Formats: sequence, C-alpha cells, structure tokens
Amino acid sequence: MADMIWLVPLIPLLSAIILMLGSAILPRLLIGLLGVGSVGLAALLTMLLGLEFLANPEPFQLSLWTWMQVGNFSPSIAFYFDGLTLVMMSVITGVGFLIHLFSTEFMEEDTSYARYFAYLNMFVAAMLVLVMADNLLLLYLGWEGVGVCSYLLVGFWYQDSANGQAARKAFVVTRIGDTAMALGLLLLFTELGTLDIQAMVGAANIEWQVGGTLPLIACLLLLGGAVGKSAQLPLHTWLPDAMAGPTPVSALIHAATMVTAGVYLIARTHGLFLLAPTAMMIVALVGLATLLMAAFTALMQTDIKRILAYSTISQIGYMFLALGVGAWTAGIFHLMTHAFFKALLFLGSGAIIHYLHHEHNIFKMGGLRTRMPVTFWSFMIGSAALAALPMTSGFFSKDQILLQAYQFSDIGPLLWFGGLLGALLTAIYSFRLVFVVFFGKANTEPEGDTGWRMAVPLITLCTLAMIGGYFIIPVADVFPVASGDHPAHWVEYVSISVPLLGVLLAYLIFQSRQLNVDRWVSSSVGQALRRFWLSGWGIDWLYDRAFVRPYYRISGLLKNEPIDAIYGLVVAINQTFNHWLVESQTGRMRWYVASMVLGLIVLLTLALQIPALQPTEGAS
Amino acid sequence: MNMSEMTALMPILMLSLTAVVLMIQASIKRDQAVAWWITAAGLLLSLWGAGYARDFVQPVTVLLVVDDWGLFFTTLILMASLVTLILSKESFSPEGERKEEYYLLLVLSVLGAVILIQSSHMASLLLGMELMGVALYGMIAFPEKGELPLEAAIKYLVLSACASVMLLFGFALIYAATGDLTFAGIGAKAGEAYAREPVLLMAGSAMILAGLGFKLSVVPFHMWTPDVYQGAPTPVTGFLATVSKGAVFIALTRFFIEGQLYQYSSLIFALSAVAIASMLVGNWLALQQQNIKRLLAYSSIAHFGYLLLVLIALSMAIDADTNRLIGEAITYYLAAYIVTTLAAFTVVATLAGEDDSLSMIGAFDGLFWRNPLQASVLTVAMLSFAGIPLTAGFIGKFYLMTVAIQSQLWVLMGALVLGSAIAIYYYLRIIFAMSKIPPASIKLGSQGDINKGPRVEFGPQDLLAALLMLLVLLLGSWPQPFIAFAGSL
Amino acid sequence: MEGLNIPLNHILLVSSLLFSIGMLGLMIRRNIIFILMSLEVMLNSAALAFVAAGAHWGQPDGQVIFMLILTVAAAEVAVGLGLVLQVQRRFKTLDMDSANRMRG
Amino acid sequence: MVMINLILILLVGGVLAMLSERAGENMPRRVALTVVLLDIIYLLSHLSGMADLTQLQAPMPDDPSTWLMHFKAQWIPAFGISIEFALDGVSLLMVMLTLVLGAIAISSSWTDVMAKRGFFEANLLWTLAGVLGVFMALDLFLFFLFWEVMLIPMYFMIAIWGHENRGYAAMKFFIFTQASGLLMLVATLGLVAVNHSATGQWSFSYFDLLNTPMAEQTAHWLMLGFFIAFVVKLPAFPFHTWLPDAHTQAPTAGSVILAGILLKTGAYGLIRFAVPLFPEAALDFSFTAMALGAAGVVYGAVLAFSQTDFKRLVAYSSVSHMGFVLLGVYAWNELALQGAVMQMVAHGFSTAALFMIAGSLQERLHTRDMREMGGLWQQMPRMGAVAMFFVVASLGLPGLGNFVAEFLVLLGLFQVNPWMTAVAALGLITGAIYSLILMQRSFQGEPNAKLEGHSLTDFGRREMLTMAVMMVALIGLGLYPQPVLDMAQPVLQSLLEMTSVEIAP
Repeated sequence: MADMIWLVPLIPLLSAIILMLGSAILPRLLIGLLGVGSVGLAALLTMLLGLEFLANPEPFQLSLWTWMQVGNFSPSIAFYFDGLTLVMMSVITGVGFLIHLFSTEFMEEDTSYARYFAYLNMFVAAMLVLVMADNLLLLYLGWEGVGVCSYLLVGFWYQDSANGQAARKAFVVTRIGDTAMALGLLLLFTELGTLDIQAMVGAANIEWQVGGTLPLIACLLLLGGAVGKSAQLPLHTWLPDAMAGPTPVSALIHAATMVTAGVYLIARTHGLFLLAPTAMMIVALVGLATLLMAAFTALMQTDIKRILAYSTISQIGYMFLALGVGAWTAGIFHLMTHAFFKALLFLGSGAIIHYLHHEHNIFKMGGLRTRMPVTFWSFMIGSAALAALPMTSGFFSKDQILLQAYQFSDIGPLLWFGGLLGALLTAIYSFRLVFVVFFGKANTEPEGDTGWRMAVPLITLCTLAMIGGYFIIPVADVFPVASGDHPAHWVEYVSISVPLLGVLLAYLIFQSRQLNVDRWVSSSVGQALRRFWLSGWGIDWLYDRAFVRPYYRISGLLKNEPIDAIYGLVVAINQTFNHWLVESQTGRMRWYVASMVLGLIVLLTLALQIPALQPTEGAS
Repeated sequence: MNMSEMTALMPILMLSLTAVVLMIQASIKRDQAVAWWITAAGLLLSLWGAGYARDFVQPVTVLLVVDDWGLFFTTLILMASLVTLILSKESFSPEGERKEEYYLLLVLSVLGAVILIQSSHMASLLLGMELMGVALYGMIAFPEKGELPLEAAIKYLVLSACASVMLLFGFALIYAATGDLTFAGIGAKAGEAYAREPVLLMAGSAMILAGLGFKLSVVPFHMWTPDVYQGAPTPVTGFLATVSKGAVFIALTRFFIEGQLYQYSSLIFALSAVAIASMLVGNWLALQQQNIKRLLAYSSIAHFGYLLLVLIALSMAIDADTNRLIGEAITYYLAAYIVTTLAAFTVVATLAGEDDSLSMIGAFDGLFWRNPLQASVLTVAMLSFAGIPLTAGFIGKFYLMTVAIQSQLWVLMGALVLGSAIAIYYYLRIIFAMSKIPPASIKLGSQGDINKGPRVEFGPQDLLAALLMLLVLLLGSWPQPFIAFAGSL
Repeated sequence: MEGLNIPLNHILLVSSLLFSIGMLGLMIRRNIIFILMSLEVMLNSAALAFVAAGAHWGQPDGQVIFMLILTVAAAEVAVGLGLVLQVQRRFKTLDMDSANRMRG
Repeated sequence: MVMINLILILLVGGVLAMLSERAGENMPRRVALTVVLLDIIYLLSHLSGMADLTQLQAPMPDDPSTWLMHFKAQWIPAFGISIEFALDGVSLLMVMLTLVLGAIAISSSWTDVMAKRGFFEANLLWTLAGVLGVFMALDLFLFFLFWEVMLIPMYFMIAIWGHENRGYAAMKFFIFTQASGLLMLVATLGLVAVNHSATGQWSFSYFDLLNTPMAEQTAHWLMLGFFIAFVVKLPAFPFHTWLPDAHTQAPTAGSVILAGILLKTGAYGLIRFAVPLFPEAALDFSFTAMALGAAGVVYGAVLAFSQTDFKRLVAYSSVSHMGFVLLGVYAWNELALQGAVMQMVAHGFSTAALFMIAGSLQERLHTRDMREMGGLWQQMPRMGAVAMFFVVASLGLPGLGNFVAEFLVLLGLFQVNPWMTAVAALGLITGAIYSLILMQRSFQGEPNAKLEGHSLTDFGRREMLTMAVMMVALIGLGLYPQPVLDMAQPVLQSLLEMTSVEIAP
C-alpha cells in the first residue's frame, strides 16, 4: 500500500490532463464523474494509507527518481509520509472531494465545465505534492503549482477583467513571498548541503546553535513564503480580492487547503524554527497582529464572501500564533477544524449566492432561515464552530491555542489577551452574519433550496464541524510534546465564556436591537474607524501608492528604451559629420584647389615640425 | 640596352606597338570594331609579354625596374584594362559616336600606368603619370553629349595638373637636396642630405606625398573624386578607380621604400594623419550618398586610407617576418580592392550605362527579383568592401589588422575599426535597396512580375560580372595559393 | 661663367614664389583660360627649380627634366584648350564656378 | 567529416529549396523541412554509433582527441588557419537545439511567408548552417567566419520579409552585431599575435591558444573584445537595444531562430571562449559581468511589462532571461553553468513558442498590438491554453525547464554572491508581472470590440503538433533534466578544473 502513495497525486493530475485535452468532446456527465471521481479515489487511497499508518505509525519515505543531479545538489522526486502528512492529505482529499461534489451542482450552467474541473483537479494534485514532498524543492514545486491553479481559478471567469486583476494580484503578491522562500532554499542548501527536510533539520541541529544568525535569516525567509501563501500581514491583501473566483474554489483553496500551506510549511520545518526563538516570536506576533486586524475588518464588511475571507485570514492568524508559541499540534489541529467549518461556511454562502441570483451583500438578504433550512443549519453550526462555542470543533482547537499562548514565555498573557479579544470579535462578526442573513425580513427571494449534490457536502461538513473536535490527530511523534502543566483555572473559564459573550452582543445589536450602537457608529470617530476598518486598515491603498503606481510609472517611463538614446547620439554624431563634409563638396573647382593648398600647407608643417631622424630599421 | 632588357620591357613595348597600330589603322580606315579588336589583341599580347618577362627580371637602365612584383601588378592592370575595354564596348556607345580614339587613349593610359608601376626614377615616374593622366582627361571627356563628362574632365585636368606640379616641385626640392633622381640614389644620399638640408628634403617629400595623395584621392586631396567618378563614363570611372590608383600606389610604395622615407618620423606622422582622416572622412561622406558612383568614390577614399596604414607600418617594421607580411598585405589588399571595384563598376556600367539618374540607389530597388545575377554580384562586391568573411575584402582587412597589431599601430587600428563599422551602414543600404520586394509581388505572392528598369539579357558583361564575383569569392574563401604567390614576390 | 653663381636657395625661393603665385591664381581666378595660365606658371616654377638644382650639382639631369616638363606642359595645355573649346560650346561661358552641376 | 556534412546538407538544401520554388508554391517549405529532418536523422545515426552519450568521458579542453568528434584540415597554412571542427557535450546540445528549432521555425513559416518562399527557406537553412558552424568551429578564424556569415541570411530574412519597420530593424541588428564582431576580430588577432610572439608560429586553433601566457593588461583588453561581441549577441544590458526591434520586425520564423538559436551563440561563446581563454581576466571581470546580468534581468522584466506590442514584450522577456545566462556563466561554478546551459535550451523552446503564438495572432488579426486584442480565449481556446502553458513556463513554474535553469543559476550564484542573487531573484517577481499581463491583455479580459464579427480560426493540427513538441520538451526538461545535465557535465567539469588550475598559480 505504502508504495502506492504516488498514485494519490497522480490520479487527480491524470484526470486533469484528460479533462483539458478532451474538454471539447467529453459529455458533461463524464466530466463530472472524472472530476469528482478522481478526487474521491484519491480520498479513498488516503483513507487506506491512513488506516495502515494508524496500525503501525512508522513514517516512511518513497523516492521515485532523482530530479536533477548537479554536483552534490541532488533533490529527488520523493514523498515523505508521516502523521502530519496524513492529516493534511485527509483534509485535502476529504474536503476536496466534498467541494468537488458541491461544484457539480454549483457550476452546472457554466459553459467551461471541463476547464473548471481540470483546474480544480490540478490544484488537488499540486496541493498533495506540496504536503507529501520529501524535500523543499519538490515542496516548492507544489507550492508554485497551487499558486498557478489558484491564479487560474480566481480568474476563472476571465471575460471580466476585474477577475483577471484579482487573479494577478493573488499570484504576484504570493510570488513575493515565494521569492523570499526561494532565497531561503538557496541559503539552506548552501549552508546545509541538502534540501531533504529530515536530513536538513538534522544537519541544522548539528551545525547551528540555538539563536544563531543563520537559522534566524533562514527561518525569516521561509516565513516570508508562509506569510505570502497564508495571507498574513503584510502580504494578506490578495485574499479578499481572490473571492472573485467561484465560491467552491474559495472554499477549497482560499479556506481549507492552500492558504494553510504556510502553516504546514512552518510546522514541517519546526525543527529549524526551534533553533531561532526570535523567528518564532515574530511568527506569533505576526499571527496576533493579523488575527486582530482581520477580525476588526470582518466586522465591517457587507459582502458575505469578504467577511468569510477576512475571518479566514484571522483564523490563520490563530494558527500562526499557535506555531509561534510552539503549540504545533494545536496549530495543525486548528488547521483541520478550520478546514471543516470554514469550508462549510463558504459552501453555505455559495449555496446562498447560487440561489440568490449572485447576491453578495448580506443586507440585501435576510429571513433565509425558513427558505433555505439546510443552508441555515450549516451556517449555524459553521458559525458556532468559528466562534468556538463550547463543544464545537473550533472550541477545542482554539482553546488549546489560547491556553498554550498564555504559558508562552513572558509575553504569554499579552498574546492570550489578544487572542481572546480576537475570539470576542470573531463571535460578534460571525453571528452578525447569521442574524442579518437568516433572520429578519426577507429582502430577496431565493429560487429554492439546495439540491442533493449541495446538501450532501453541507451535511457531511456539518457533522465534521461538530465532532471534529474529538478527533485525535496522529502528530504526536512529529512534534515535541508541549508542556503538560495547565494554567490557572480562571484562564480557562474566561477563554470559554468570552465567545458566548460575543454571541450575546451580536444578538443584542443585530437581532433584538436592545443594544443600540448607532450613536457611536454615526459619531465622526465611529465613522472614521468604520471606514478605516472597512477598507482593511487602508493597507491596499498604502501598497497601491507605495509599490503598484511607482512600478507602473517607472515602467512607463522606460517604455521607449532610454538606453537607445545613447546609440541614437552616436548616430546623430555621424550624421552631423556627414552633413558638414557633404556641405564641403561644393562642386566648385577653386574651392577644391583651396582644400589641396590647405592640405599641402598642413603636410608641410607636419613634415617640418618634427626634425628627428629615426634610427634606420630594416626595409622590405 | 641589350636583348634581355628589351624582353624585360615586353609589356611596355607591346602596348606602344598597339598604340602605333591603332593610329595607323585610324588613318587608313576608321572602324570601331577593328579598333576594338586591335586593342584587345594588344592588351592580350602585353599580358603574354608580362608573363614572358618574368624570366628576365632586372633593372632596365636607371629609369625602369622590372621585378616580379611590378610584373604581377602589370598583369593585374592589364586585366583591369581588358575589363574596361569590354565594358566600354558594351555600355557607353552613343549612336554615331566614333570610338577609335577612345581605344587609343585607353591603350596610352595603360601604357602610362605600366611605366608608372615599373618606374624607379623621377623622370619615368613623371612621364608615366602624365601619360596616364593626360590620356585619362580625354577618356573622361569622351562622350560628346551631356555636360557632366566635360565638367568632370576639366576639373580633373586642372586639379590633377596642379597635383602633378606639387609632385614635380617636390622632386625638384629633393633633387636639390640630394642631387640624385633615382629612388635608390635618393635613399642612399638621404642621410647626409638630411643632415645638411633637412628642410628641403622634408618639404620635398611632403609635396611628393601631396602630389601622389591627390591621385590616390586621400584626404584632404579627395574633393575631386566624387565629381569625376560621377561625371566620367562608368567604364572610365572603373579604370580610374583601379588602374590609375593602383599604379600610383605602387609607384608611391616604391619611392617610399627605395627612398627610405619611412625613416622620418615627421613624414610618418603626417602620413598617419592623412590616413586616419581618409578612413573617417571617406566613410562619413558616403553615409547618406544616393548616387552609387559617388558613393563608391567616397568609399575608395576610405579604402586608400586603410591601405596607407601598411606604408606607415613600414616605419615600425620590427623583423623580416613583419616586412614579408607588409609586402603580402599591400599585394593582397590592392588585388582584392581592384577585383572588387571592377565587379562593382561592371554592374553599375551594365545597369546604369551613362544615364546618371539610373546610377541612383533608388534605381536599384528590387534588383534581386529583376536581375538576380547582377544583384548578387553587386551584393558580393559590397560585402567585400565591407570586409565580410568569405570575400576578398575580408582577407585584405584581415591582413591590415594583422599588420597593425604586429607593428602596434593602435590609433590607426582604432580608426580602421571605427571606419569599417561606419561603412557597414552604407554598403548595407545598397543591399537593402536591391532586396526590396515591390509591393505588387507580395500580393501576387510570386516572382517575375516586376520589370521596371532595363531588363538586361545575358550578355558578355553578365559573364564578366559572374567571373569577377567568383574571383572575389575565391580570393576570400581559398586565399592560400594567392598568399603563397604574393609571398613569393 | 664666373660672377654669376647665385646661391641655390635664392633660386628655389624665387621658384617657390612662382609656385605660390600660380597656386593663388588657381584659387582666385574663375576664367578657365587664366586658370590654365596659372598652371603654366606653376609648371615653370618647378622646371626652374630643377634647372637650378641641376646647375648646383653640375649635372645635366636638371635640364633633361626641364625638357620633359615642357613636353608635359604642352600636352596638358593642348588637352586643356581642347576642353576649353568644348566648355565654351556647351556652357556658353568660361567661368569655372558655373560648372558645378555635380556636388554633395 | 560528419560535422562538415551536417553543414553542407543545410547549404545544399538551401539551394534546392530556392530552386524548388519553380516546381510549385509550396515546394520550398516541404523541401526545407525534409532537409532539416534529414540533418537530424544524419546526426542521430552517427551518435547512435557512439558510446552512450550520458557517460561521455570528460574531454580535456585542450586535447581534441578526448572530444566527441574532431576534424582538422589545413586551410590557410600561412597563418596556421585550418578548418577545425570539434564536438563535445555542450556543442552537441546546441547543435540538436538548433536543428529541432530549425524544423519548428520552418513549420512556423508555413503560412506566414507569402512572397519569394524559395529564397526565404533558403535563407533560413543557411542561417541554420551558419549557426551550426558557430557551435562546432574550434578554429578562431573559422569561428569568426561563421559568426559573421550567419548574419547575412538572417539580415535578409528580416530585411525582406519583416514587418512595417524592417529596414531599420535589420540595419540595427546587422550593425550592432558586425561592429561588435570587429572587436572580436581584433581581439582574436591580438591573441594570435601574442601566441605568435610566444611560440613563433601562427595558429588560430582553440587548442593551441588555450593557456596562452600573456600580460594581465593584454588579457583584460583581449577578453573585453570577446566579451563585448558575445554580450551584444546575448544580448546583455545595455547592449540589448537591437533585440526588441529585430525580434518585433522579423517574420515569425525569423524571430524563432533569432530568439531560439542566435542568442545562444553569444552564451556559447562566453562559455567556450571568453572565459576559458582568459581565466584570470574573466575572474577579475566577473563582478561587472554579473552586475550587467542582474541589471538585465530586472531591466528587461520592467520594460517588458510596459510594452503594448506582443512580440516586443516577449523580446524584452528574452533580455531578462538571458540575464540569467550571463549570471550563470560568470558565477562560474558547476551549478550556475549547468543552469546557464539549461536556460539556453529551455528559453529556446519557451520563447520560440511564444513568438509562434505572436505570429499566428498577427496572421489572424493583422496586428501585434495588444490594445487591439483581449478575450481571445473565447474564440481560440486551444491557442489560449497553449499560450498559458508557455507563459507560466517563462515565468519559471517549477516542473518546467525554465525553473530548473533559473533555480540552478541562482543556487550557483548564491554561493558566489548572495546579494547579487537577491537582486536577480527580483526577476522571479517582475517576471510573473509581465507574463501575466501578457495573458491578460491578449487572451483574457473582455473580448475586444474591434474583433466582433471576424471569426478567428483556432490552432490547427500542424500548429498543435509543433506546440506539443515544445511542451513535451519543456516538461521533460522540467521533471527529468538529467540527460541534458549529463551531456554538459563533463565539459563544464573539465573547464572548471582547467580554469581553476590556471588561476591557482
């Protein structure tokens, strides 16, 4: 079984290729079957692998062929399989399968059905390669692969150049991170002589000591990559725009899998980060800052998908926080649960958008509780998990994170408090969403409720979002065990109660309206803050001014090749000489004589001025 | 003057004989065809003579010296004259124009050139040059109608006479300084003469350089060149560009070496100045030129600038090896230049005839598709001028550069490179014009539908052109035999 | 002939003077006839120089060259005058400045 | 002899192609294609006879007998000039690339060229012949000869069949390369002269001229002569300005050859001559060279972004990519050199393909201006998909050839100069920017109003086949580059050893 592991990414890849080549001829049904079936098959294989692995938890490595061999640089196309890989693979294939299924209904009317599934399958393949890679170069291949697929899918409806804009933004911004990461790879290889993750970490632990400069630089470069892919500060701006893509895509790529790649990368290379405490501190702070920034922004959004997008950013912030404080397991655990409930929420929103004539503004919705029950319940559960209400999956993961954050060195309590504030906001904005969309009076009439191909995934994810918290992820021997001792009990109580408080607030403000905030909001300060948060803390604006426009301007200035001016000058000089000399050819004989006389005089002077007899030398 | 000396002078004698015969023939019965054949026969005879004389190389009196080198160039020049002869017959034959005298003049001019080549004495040099020149005036002015030939002739006459006087005066001064008229003698006595009368000697040499420089049309004695090239009948232009210039350069070289002028740094300095000026000015003048004859005139200025480099190198001559190299360089470059120029003028003569408007580059548009042969010949010629590999011109330039490097003439080398770089532009312009596809044929998408300008049937001059092209390519692609031969001179 | 040996340089000076005069003529005269005459002057200046040099070295060569120069001069002028006739016939003028069809 | 035949086949084939026009409008391209395929077969048939190429023995750079093939015949003994060809792994790679791309170029000229097809195909074949000569000639005189002569047919291709501004472009191209070529000629002669004064005999043979002892100053000047000639051809910033014009104006096949092959001669020259002949000088010079390379990477990318002309954009992308080659060569360690060679091959395919797409677009829309395009995917999905593939290839997507190349270069460079690497890495970002804008402006976005009405035919069988060849090639290079690497490895290895010995004193 284990040596069949390469089939897992291969199957979706093959189906992607078939779909591309046969896009014109294949019947719709077959396309659907291929697209969903391939991922389903991959999921099945993963399950089998998982069972086998749980039977005897021995990480193994499978090398297919040497990619390239130059001097001592010989990365190979090889897969590494351990608990962490298993978790990631299950999430990707499992959630991926559900989302594919969902898509068959969601994309029903779309003309380029085949292209959609081709891209989606290709994405799954690339993502699998990313998590299964045994060395960083192969990981980078998957890393870029998912990037391109995300680009293709965000810009799926290419006729609208706004989508293209969003897609390019997504790709370029992440590419910035990727470049940092690539440099990191270069550094790691140059210093440690290999890119095989296990060997590399081993070498690092031998050659580098904790707190050195090199590990710090290396980790920061890797972090750059992670920050780009996982949409953390300062490279998060692409994710909200990426919502331009079809909603299932947002669910799969921009909620469940790709955006968590950064988390995976750091978790995978935690051996390095342990050598660079400073780097870990930075990771934690980045996480914290991001989660707060995003939470505040989410509070103000009116576009249902943007709300979810910012909440994704914020949730990944939690994961980074976890990684930063060394709560590896908690981080990955949250990754998984988040995958469940965020996918659920996105799919739910997808259903709404699908049946509400592509309406995105939550204030144009409302009262959907009765009309779309399935969707309503999935949203309820999803939001509950997102808000980390007790007993939901989100609760378990987030709780662990907060507790371990509290224990983290001296600034622990600070981090904990920040996380708590975030949790409060999360509860508020998620239930704001629920109340506004599903309660109150209906503004738009939906065209019925979800069909089975949408219902099944929703329901499945509901259950996962509920019970996901009871799973035990088999990463025990991947990560060092976290300190066992627990903080004071009041900390735990507070952590539990805060989300409930948030829900209550949301209820009072948006549902029963007993708590009237209009006065604050309408106040000038309120307005300013509102605009500020709505615009995502004006970071987009800032980047536009600081980078985008200057680039356009510079490029525009250079467009017509200033360098050529130099050569133009040379030409001009020659032309001038040509002009003068041609002028001198007057055709008048006397003038010609004059020139001869002049020449004669010059010759005479030259000949007479240097009266030095050279020593005679051999003549021919 | 014994028998063997007579034999050594075979070429000269043959030419003189031809001249006499021509005159007699003209006095008996004027007939162009006959005159033409006589001339041809005469030239061939003297060619044979030149070959024959190779076994009798020796100085003949103090006036002439017959050596392999001179004989080789005699041969070359005679061939060039043959080309001119053929072209003259084919190209410019305005109806009812009598050309017997023209052939006579041609023969006389060649005679002058040969004497010039073999001269080792001021008198013979003077005679040769004047004979050649005076005959040329006639040839240039020969066409009866059209003003350009006449203008060209009168300009050339006055200016070249002026130049000759400079030359003469120079000789006079040198004679006054050294008291000898033979090149060798001058060389021998120059040393003490310099000690006694440096001014006379230097001034004299300078004026000689000026005089010969005019004939070679190097800056600043170049101004006549374009006008004369343009105005003269194309075959005559070709003759002027090859025979006259070649002969003069040989004479200059002889005087330069025998008279050991290369010893005087001041002269070398002056000569370098002239050379550099010619390299640059010539090319600059040619850049935008639209009349192909004028363009060739300008390019010839540059080319003789390049060639002067070799004479300058003599002063630096370090070892026998280098001197051999220099000798070869002169021989090869001149030969290559003459062949290439002939090829070019053959094409121009064939296509443009005497119609000045037809010698505009514009008239050559799309020539490739009208007359592939002539177009390819001109292309090859241009590439050879530009010094692109596989053509004679390249090997020539290769030689010059090698010489320059061997004798470390960096400045001249720089000028040479710069000049060549500039030159590419205008040679390419001609090629570009010829390769234009007339829009008509693009639509039709096939050839053969453009016939503007005279479509020439395959005639002797096409054959001639083809031969010359092959020669250029041969010299360029398989130079070893010729190099060996040049080395043997 | 005693008492009549003028130093060479003086004669050369004279002849170069002649030379310069001729050249000046070439430069300032526009009438072709005068131009030809200036040429003659120049030729003779050279000839004079030769004769003088010959005398100075006590050689006949000087005079020989002088003869040659005379011939050359004759030839030049003969052709020259021939051309002058043509010029007169075609340009209807002897002003050389008007003969500049070709330039550039 | 084999090598000479390779060239002769093409030369003669050219003549045949020209004559075959009489037989029919479409004969020339058929003939041309056959000739090139024949050449390929001929080459392969001779290679198959040899020891497994993946285990080439390391050729001693200065000992021809260890090379794959070697042929030497007197030509101009007076100067010790001989007709000397030799083949080792690197040149073999380049030769193969040349022939394959040659075939591709011919197929791209299938419907592109309308007038004087015979002469066109002839020029194409002659260019190929010249390039083969450049890649195989090991006598510096002969090398220079091919170097110059291959330009003439190329010049004709641009000047006769080019687009609106062909005269200017062709002239610029020719003068740039010729003028720089003159410098190389001077440098060559200088080198030969030095060797002459040292050994007392003339020789232009690479093998004799290697390890010529000379003064530091001399070495610097001579090296510069070669360097300039090669970087003009490469082209490297700031000598690149001829390239955008030439590429834009040339007919499709011309651009393919130009970008795919001719640029590589420059890189090849650097690896084969500029560095090994003057190791120390090259070492002292390497920083400048690398700086130029890095500058080129970024500059090319930035300019590419602002272009509105499809072909011009691709042309600037070439400048950017060639910057990597320059970096790779002057980092002068195995990783970087392998990267450079890899880049030469991979860029050959990716750019050639993009130019072919540009060509087909121009054929259909009669414009290269991307402001006239947009939303073409709808009408031409196949072309769009293909374009997307090559665009992501050129922005260096892992799994495709260009990535392997660029990564190796960066990896090698990092060991020499991390900061330079950081600058060059900017190329990855800017590369993404211009590549994607290319897709956006041409194939994505709202369908251009101007295109309403005329229906555009998508890629047909011939085009798809051609493209498929290149796609497969790129994927192969991307996932299993080993064959290529192995072919170059021994050569580069021994070059490194030799130069390091040189420098060690």
